[in-house]
Amino acid sequence: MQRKHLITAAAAVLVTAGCATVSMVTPAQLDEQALALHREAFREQGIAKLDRIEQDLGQKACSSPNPPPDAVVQQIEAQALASVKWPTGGVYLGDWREGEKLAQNGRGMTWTDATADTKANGAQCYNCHQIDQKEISFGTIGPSLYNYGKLRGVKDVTDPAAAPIVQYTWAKLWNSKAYSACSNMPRFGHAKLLSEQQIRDVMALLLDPKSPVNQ
Amino acid sequence: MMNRRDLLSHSAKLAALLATTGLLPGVAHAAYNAAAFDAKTMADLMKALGAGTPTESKDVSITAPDIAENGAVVPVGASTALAGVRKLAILVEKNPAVLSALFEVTDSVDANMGTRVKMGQSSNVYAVAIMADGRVLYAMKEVKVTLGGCGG
Amino acid sequence: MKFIPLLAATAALLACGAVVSQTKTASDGIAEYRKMLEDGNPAELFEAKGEDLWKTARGPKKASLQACNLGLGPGVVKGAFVQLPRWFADTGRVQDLESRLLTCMETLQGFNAAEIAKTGFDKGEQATLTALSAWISSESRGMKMALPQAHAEERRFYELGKRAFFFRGGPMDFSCASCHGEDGKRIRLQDLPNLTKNPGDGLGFAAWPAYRVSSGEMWSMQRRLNDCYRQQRFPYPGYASDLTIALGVYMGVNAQGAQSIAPALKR
Amino acid sequence: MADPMRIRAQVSGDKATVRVLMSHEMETGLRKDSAGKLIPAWHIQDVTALHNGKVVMTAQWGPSVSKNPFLQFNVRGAKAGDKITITWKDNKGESRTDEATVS
Repeated sequence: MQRKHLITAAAAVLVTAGCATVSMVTPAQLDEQALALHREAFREQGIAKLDRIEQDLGQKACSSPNPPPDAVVQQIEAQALASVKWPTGGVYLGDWREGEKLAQNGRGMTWTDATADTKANGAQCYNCHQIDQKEISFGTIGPSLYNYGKLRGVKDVTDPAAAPIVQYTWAKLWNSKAYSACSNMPRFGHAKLLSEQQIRDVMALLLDPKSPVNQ
Repeated sequence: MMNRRDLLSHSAKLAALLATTGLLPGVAHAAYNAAAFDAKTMADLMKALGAGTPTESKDVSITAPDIAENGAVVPVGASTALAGVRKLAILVEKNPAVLSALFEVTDSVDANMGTRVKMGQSSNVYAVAIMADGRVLYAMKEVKVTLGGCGG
Repeated sequence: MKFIPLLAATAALLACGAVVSQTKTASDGIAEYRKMLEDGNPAELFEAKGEDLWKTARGPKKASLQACNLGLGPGVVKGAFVQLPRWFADTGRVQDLESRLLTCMETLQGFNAAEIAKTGFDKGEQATLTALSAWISSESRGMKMALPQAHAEERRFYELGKRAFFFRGGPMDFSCASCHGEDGKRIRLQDLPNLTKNPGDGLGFAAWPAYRVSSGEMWSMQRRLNDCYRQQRFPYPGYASDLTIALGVYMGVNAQGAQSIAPALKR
Repeated sequence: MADPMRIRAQVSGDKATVRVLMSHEMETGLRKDSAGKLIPAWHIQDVTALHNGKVVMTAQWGPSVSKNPFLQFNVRGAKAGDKITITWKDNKGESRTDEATVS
């Protein structure tokens, strides 16, 4: 604990100078100090390198209890939508059984995980969403996805009438920020958390009329 | 509740006593029944215990939650108001070995034992009472084990 | 791609499917399970160990921690926990319980605090810190969180902690607020306290340290924060780093008035 | 040496409720360490309870009893001031005995 931080030292000077209050430190200065605190606190461990605390536009803009200005929101959403990689050969759906396994799996990308390969990752869906009604242990940070395809009238995913919802769902999974700049949901495709095939499998869980989600 | 310091010093004396005698005072302990703890089914277990066929009984109670937030710690109790109980056992059907705990009861305690067990998955849990007259009675309850937390 | 915004709106309208009534039953079941475990929290085993460690002469200087000042004067343990983190004049720092214990272990007992901070959880003197925090927190059980905010540094740390709480990063864009920024949310079946305000008695900051049923381990607040950052997919936060202390100030001050039940029993 | 148990023995009516917490890993023998090697089983096998020196209950436990085990039972006829003694022994031959006074 011998480490004396520059900022702490600077603040100590303010204190000894007397009549120090937080109001003397401007919000902008506090922002800078908080960033410095992050850089000072973290060290890399396993696959979790220090670049993980370097924020991109959206992460930075959404790091406050208040939403970013409209112009920034639009910029983030436009960038996110442009980043979406559409599925090779136009094949949107995989196997819902694999999708269910991925939805159940909350693992991957922590410093205790051996590899950042998408094969080691789950999609963590049940952490935040209700999906198959049989699973009673589901989170509520996101909306219920039970009957996701059925509620949206998807009876045949190859039907052109279903295309808009199929494509929306793909983009939402690939980069959730395309429709909500500060969405709590990870950017599964964009951040390389899941492979194209894994996203297809999750798509099938949500949209395949045979999936238990749509019964 | 007794003072912790007293407890420590007292148990130190006790431990010293045990060390010198090499025996527990007045304990005639049955040898550990390894076969019983290896049993994969209720039938195998009864064989290992030399007990008869179990029958379900309203006179035996099992206390366990409907849902366990975590399978690592599931509170389970076995009890009966019947007289003449020799043993009470707690079983988890889908565990690698069914028997978790086996209690030898005397007339000096209630036939009412509570402990906590690990469950690998949702399963039926049994409380079994082995009676002095040879009857083997049980109660059963299903406990759902849920996945929890972030899961990473 | 023109169709997408329109569809997004439609999808958003449809997004709020009904959460079935089964949910209530499941939550009731969990509540029943927790109630059954209330009596006999293994944290007691660690409290006993911590009390012993506090009173035993240890370290290169063969001294106990009984002269350690946790903020209410040397040797005063009762009530100290609910006023931490706070500013300490002798170190010129805002310190949480574990940071302060490191200071005492170094100055009174002659341990190397930096070495202990680098040690993995549950190993060597880290196990000592866990037991100590279990006991020290138990000495304030039932008291209300009352972190001081009189010193400018305490107020500055609150502001820094608030920023840390909302800081999004990592491959999944998570911040503390992703899970603990709203009322009434759950991960799986676990209720998530809203830590941007007082979440209520014995919830959030007022529940740690706690015995973790899932791992069978006693977790201090530092360990709790460490695992939050792990699950946020962040890099590894330094033990008792100013960042983690600032988070403690933010959550502790928000929880002002909440009754502490630490050390609690958690999933 | 193993850490001490926590024993609470409280009179309720004509009996005393005994609650015990033991400090033990209760390793199942089925888990693997980070290197993929099986961690050997290590668990309490025998538990004995004495009331004023007389055996009132014995138990045998398998590895599926939870880590840091909890045990609760009622001793008939136990009064304030009586002694309750608990001993456990594990499969490595280690043991621990602690005593509490009924209150």
